[in-house]
Amino acid sequence: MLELDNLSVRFGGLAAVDGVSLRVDSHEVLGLVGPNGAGKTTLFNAISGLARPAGGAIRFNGANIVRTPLFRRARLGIGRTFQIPQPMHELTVRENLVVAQRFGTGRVDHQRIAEILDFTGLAAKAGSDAATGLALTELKALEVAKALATNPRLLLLDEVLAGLETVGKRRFMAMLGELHARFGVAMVIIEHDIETISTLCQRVAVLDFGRLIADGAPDAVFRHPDVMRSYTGTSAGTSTGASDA
Amino acid sequence: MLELSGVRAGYGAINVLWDVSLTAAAGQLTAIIGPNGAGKTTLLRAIMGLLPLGAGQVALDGQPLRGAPAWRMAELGVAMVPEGRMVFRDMSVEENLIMGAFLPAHRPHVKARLEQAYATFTRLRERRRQAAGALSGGEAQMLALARGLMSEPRLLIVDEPSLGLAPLVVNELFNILAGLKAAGRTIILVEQNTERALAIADHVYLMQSGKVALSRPAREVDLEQLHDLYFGR
Amino acid sequence: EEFLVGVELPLTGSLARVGNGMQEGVAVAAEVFNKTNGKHKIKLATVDDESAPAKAIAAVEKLASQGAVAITGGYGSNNISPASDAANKLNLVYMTSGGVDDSLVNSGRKNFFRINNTAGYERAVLGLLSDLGAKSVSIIYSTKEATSDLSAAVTKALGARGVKVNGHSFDPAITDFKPIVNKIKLQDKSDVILMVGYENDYVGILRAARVLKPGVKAMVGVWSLATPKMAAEFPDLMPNVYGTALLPFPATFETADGKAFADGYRQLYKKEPDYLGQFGYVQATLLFEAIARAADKGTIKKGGIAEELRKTDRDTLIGRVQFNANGDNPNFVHRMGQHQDKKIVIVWPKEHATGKPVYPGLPW
Amino acid sequence: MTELLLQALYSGLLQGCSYALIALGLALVFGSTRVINLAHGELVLLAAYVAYTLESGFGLGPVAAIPAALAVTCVASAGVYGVVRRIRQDREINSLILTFGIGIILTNAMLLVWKADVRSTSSTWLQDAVVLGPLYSMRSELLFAVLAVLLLAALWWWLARSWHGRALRAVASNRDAAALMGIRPGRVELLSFLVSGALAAFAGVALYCYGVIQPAYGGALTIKAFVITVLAGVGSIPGVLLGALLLGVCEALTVTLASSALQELAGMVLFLLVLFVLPNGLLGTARRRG
Amino acid sequence: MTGTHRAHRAGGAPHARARAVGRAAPQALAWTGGLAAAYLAVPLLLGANLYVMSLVVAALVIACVALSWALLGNLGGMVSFGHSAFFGVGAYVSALLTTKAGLPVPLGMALGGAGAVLAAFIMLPVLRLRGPYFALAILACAHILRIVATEWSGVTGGAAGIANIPVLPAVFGQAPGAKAGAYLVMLTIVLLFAWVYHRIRASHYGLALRAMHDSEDATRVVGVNSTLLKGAMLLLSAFMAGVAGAFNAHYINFLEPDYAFNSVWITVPIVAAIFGGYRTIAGPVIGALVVYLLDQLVFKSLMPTGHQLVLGALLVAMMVASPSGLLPLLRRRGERHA
Ligand SMILES: Nc1ncnc2c1ncn2[C@@H]1O[C@H](COP(=O)(O)OP(=O)(O)OP(=O)(O)O)[C@@H](O)[C@H]1O
Ligand SMILES: Nc1ncnc2c1ncn2[C@@H]1O[C@H](COP(=O)(O)OP(=O)(O)OP(=O)(O)O)[C@@H](O)[C@H]1O
Ligand SMILES: [Mg+2]
Ligand SMILES: [Mg+2]
Repeated sequence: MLELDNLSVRFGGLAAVDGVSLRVDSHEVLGLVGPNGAGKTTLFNAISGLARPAGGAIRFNGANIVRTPLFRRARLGIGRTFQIPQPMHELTVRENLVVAQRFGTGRVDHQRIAEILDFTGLAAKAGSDAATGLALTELKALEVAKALATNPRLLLLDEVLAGLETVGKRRFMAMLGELHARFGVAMVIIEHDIETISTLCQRVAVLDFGRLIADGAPDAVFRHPDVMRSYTGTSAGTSTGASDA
Repeated sequence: MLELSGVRAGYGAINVLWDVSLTAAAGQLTAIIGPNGAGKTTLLRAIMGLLPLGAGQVALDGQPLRGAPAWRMAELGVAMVPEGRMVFRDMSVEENLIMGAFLPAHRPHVKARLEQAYATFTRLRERRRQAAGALSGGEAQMLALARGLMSEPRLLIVDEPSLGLAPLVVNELFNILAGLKAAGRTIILVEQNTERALAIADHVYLMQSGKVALSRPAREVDLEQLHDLYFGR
Repeated sequence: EEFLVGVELPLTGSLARVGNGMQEGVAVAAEVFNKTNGKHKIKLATVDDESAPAKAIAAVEKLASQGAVAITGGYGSNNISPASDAANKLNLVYMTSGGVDDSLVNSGRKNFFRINNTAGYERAVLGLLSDLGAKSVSIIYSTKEATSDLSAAVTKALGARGVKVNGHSFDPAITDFKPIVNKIKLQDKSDVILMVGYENDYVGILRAARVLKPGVKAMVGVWSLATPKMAAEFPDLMPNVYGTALLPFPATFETADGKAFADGYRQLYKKEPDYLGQFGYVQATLLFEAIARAADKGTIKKGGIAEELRKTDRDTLIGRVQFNANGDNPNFVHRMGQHQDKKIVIVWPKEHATGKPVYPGLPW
Repeated sequence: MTELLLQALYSGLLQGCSYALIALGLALVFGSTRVINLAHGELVLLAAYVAYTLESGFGLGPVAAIPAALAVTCVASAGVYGVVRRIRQDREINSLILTFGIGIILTNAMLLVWKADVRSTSSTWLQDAVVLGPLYSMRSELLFAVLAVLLLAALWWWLARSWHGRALRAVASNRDAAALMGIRPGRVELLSFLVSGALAAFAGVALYCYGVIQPAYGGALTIKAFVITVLAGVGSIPGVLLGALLLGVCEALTVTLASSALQELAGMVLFLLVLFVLPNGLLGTARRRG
Repeated sequence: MTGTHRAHRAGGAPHARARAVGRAAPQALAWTGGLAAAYLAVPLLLGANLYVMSLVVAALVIACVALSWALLGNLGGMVSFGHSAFFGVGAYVSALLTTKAGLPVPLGMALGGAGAVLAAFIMLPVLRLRGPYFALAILACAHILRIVATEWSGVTGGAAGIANIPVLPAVFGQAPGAKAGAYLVMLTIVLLFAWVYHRIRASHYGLALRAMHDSEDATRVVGVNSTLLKGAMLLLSAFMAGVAGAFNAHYINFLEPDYAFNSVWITVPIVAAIFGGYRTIAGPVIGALVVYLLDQLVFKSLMPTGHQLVLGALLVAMMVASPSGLLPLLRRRGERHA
């Protein structure tokens, strides 16, 4: 479904994403991890069209979308959330979803919006101002809700679970799992919590200094010496001893 | 050291905190935990004078603060690492750090503390000339933390510091907090990572729906039981 | 019998200065008229048009609603044109000296009268330049309407006489004239610099010239330049500068009319009269007299004022005034004065001259 | 031709310095509070009229009038802040009309007090020519150009290096976070208005020394200052000098090589060109997205 | 339920809409009454008083530009300092087409609007700019156009301008060019534009436009073509200002570059719009009428030459008392009493 081919993004002299090649199949949930500043968010920005790649290709369902304007990428089915939540400030929560749905799918379906609100736990806040009435975690839920409203085929989730309490997090993870199971939405999830990633994802890719340093099953990847050194630290690593790939 | 009694606060017409009373003893690490939306951030903002108090009293070292504005709190040696980072986006990383030592008393130590910050967060040294607004999420979080430490505050208030940090850095973070505590500083920590928070806390408050649901020394807290309370809302 | 005359003038906004100057003249005219004409009295109602066309229309209409029998005033063609249209629709005479644009008199407004025009300025400037024998002239003129019109007319006439002309138009917003003057100094090398602008422009140009010292023989300007005020305010910039002037300074008012004006003016405003006051005085006096005559005949309501104005033929402070079918004053010829020793000497035309031109003569 | 161009360049640079002086105060307040002070031109003019009053009434030279002008404009500028600070929501746009209103008040007050006449200094010393080889200028222009550059350098240093300057930028960037550092946002903003008022005083006296003043000029001054501020890149002090010089030189060259009627046109075209190539101004920084 | 804490924010539309539903009946009544008063009572009562009528017409012209400015500011999120560009182009196009090509005045006015749209179309690259950069870039365009109108004298008549521009046609039995007729024409234009504005704002496009404020990236990643929408708003806004300019040219019957592109065509409408409440539709119109008429009828008679001083003081007081404008202020008062 999504194919990155030798993709690079630069800021001045800094190669924030450096020759990354990566595939995401439809129905797949891919975890994307890496130290802070590794280039994960920048990679999302490139895929969704907010950052202009310095080189390489982004293929979505076979077509190179590097030159496709970002609003059209949304209509193609790429939905994303922002790590630092960016609600549409002047609107209420519900209106945020109406805009996302109307322009992401071309239609407005109030039933579906109500569903999404329920799903993300925002029903009680539907009438609140997005800019001033929400706590940080609610803003993150809104990020997901907006992305869902566009009926994405591929969902790019940037640390949406960070800061959630244990229970809330479980609920949210269940929600993502259901989304994946029911609608077959492919996902790329950025998250720093190894447990979460291991639970949600069949596959994990690791970025460091903009480069892909590992890609594979969670267990294997989190035991990779490079990953342990730069990311998890020696004490980390999760569960049972599946051997290296 | 810090004492709250009957504090109410909120946003405009919406009240969030309902008669919150708590104490943070000097030299101790007081952890405040609780579900999302419980009002932890609101509480910290109210303490720091970023939100007006609707009722109640905040006292520092026994002196009532009477709604002292944030800058006054800084003068009293209280620093906060706010949720949502709040870095100075248009200023460079280094300038952000320098601002952490804005008050005249700290200025002579800027150089030394900068070195210290860079030593702890090497990533920041690499990005020192970059505008803070262009940092990655985790880098910005590190910056907010390091900036808060620049004034070597008597009382450090930290709101979800581990948010967005890579595991390696989270380890480092808790080491730093433990170190600060060992050095005799007073800390109020709001953290979603209960397990790790409890490990270094002296006293724990659990907040729920704007109220204090539980107050207990950390060693008496049973994590399982605590989670039951979470469910119980 | 008392008649209300409406005065519509810019007292604020960009034209505030000239508007106030003209208003003083009109006020003096009413004073003098009421003192000398036993039978009729004139009462003035003034409305500020704020230098804006829409407000000029409203001002005329307001004055009409208050019962004004005629309107006088107006400054700038963009304000006068719509204001006089409004007056025309209301069948009110509109009398002005604030707009020299030819389109004002060529648009078939039957109640429009004015005592001055571009042609009169043009003749004065041309007369002086040919008296001085200038072989080449550099004209610095503002792109505003009246200034570019006058400069175009002068350019054409000078060209016809074989005088070399270099035109330099400038945007009214500019304040630094050194680049223009420098061009004249190094490229044009003309005999005379002719400035067609307003007070602030003159000051800017003269200052630039004083610094750069181009090799010209005379600095000539038009309105608002050869005035006692400029002499007093800018003593170092004015010596030997030419400009249009109705009267020498100190003024010697020979006619009874002139004396009455000067005395009235000094009494009311405690200062020396200037040219704006003189124009205002003349336009208002002619209008008041026409009103008085029409009142005597009982034709005020029946277009009598315009009729009487058309019959005007009178010597005034600005020379003989008559009105042609368009309401223009074909006799209008301005005079040229020169700043000499803090005085203003009329140097053209010969018959009104009070002194000889100093040529070559420069402020520096 | 070279002589012509040299002089044009020289005049343009001097004119640019005077633009910079006028723009500096506006740029400072804009950069540090995001308030576009549409009354800035009037403040400059007010200083000029103070100089005029002292010269015509008490025979004091314009340069000697600087302290009085400073006092008046600083108080006026602080007054502007006193009103602006009462606006809490949508400050960027609401302060527009607020300061516009203050501008109207000042313009009309000046009209009532000083009348609509054109005023300028009568000091010949200030207006005399200073000749440097083939280059001619007015003495006052040269003096104030030097002053402008000095003030600019001082301001730049102050903003970049001093604690006050840093506090100013911190408040502009995030008020709450600045307060957490111990900065008093209200005080810091007042300070930037005061400094802006002081800069207006110098600009006004300078204007009075080499130009002419009229109560209606304030608006045009504000626009010029604003254009340069934006050309510079919001918040950039060196940008102000660069932008002002560029504008001054571009205008002077247009007059020399084409026509003075096109001077304003050239300035505006330059402005647009720069913005199209550098959407954040000459020395402005882009913000991160995403 | 959230009404109370939302009330302090500048008139959010959803809020207003929620209220509108609750008060549909009285509001329809108010609308009918207002329209009847505007179309019948005003010309009948004031028609004879040319002075007041010409003030009202002038205020309506400002109202039209204010509306156009507010549309761009509120929906497009773009503050412009250069609407005089569109006003002037509209005026010139219509004046030239009617005087030189002899087109009828209504057609000329429509084409004047179209001319302004064309000018805006050429300016579209300014959409790349934000905030003050955009505001001043448009102003620069206005300056450039003024100078072009001055220098391109072969077509525009140069600084001398165009005189004897044809008057407005007869409407509703009024003589051609009569004041009451002009009033009715301008009133209709303003109401029409307000209606269009309202329709857009109430549509999903309006929602998307509002969403773009401060959150353009967030809006684009959900599929909104923000450039297209903003561009459309710029063109529409230009059209409205252009028609206002064209109307004014036929009303004043005279045009010159300084006047057509004068900065008052932007400063006064901005003042009016913000004063009335630029986030609302009625705000700019009411603001224009209130500010202009108060200034001319009341302040001017109190203080013939310095009355603008009072106006300035009023603006300052207004901003301190209710930064979001007059209408939100009145609404809040109303709510408190209700
Ligand atoms: N600016 C605001 N305006 C209105 N309500 C707010 C605002 N910020 C937060 N709230 C509300 O106040 C309540 C408490 O929020 P707060 O941010 O204090 O929670 P928290 O305990 O810090 O949660 P979290 O774990 O998500 O950070 C929430 O219901 C939230 O919706
Ligand atoms: N606009 C920009 N200008 C300069 N550098 C930038 C810009 N945007 C990002 N960077 C840098 O690029 C690097 C990658 O940033 P990115 O946000 O992709 O990191 P990340 O992997 O998402 O990190 P985190 O886990 O902390 O969110 C960082 O070092 C950041 O400082
Ligand atoms: Mg990131
Ligand atoms: Mg919180």
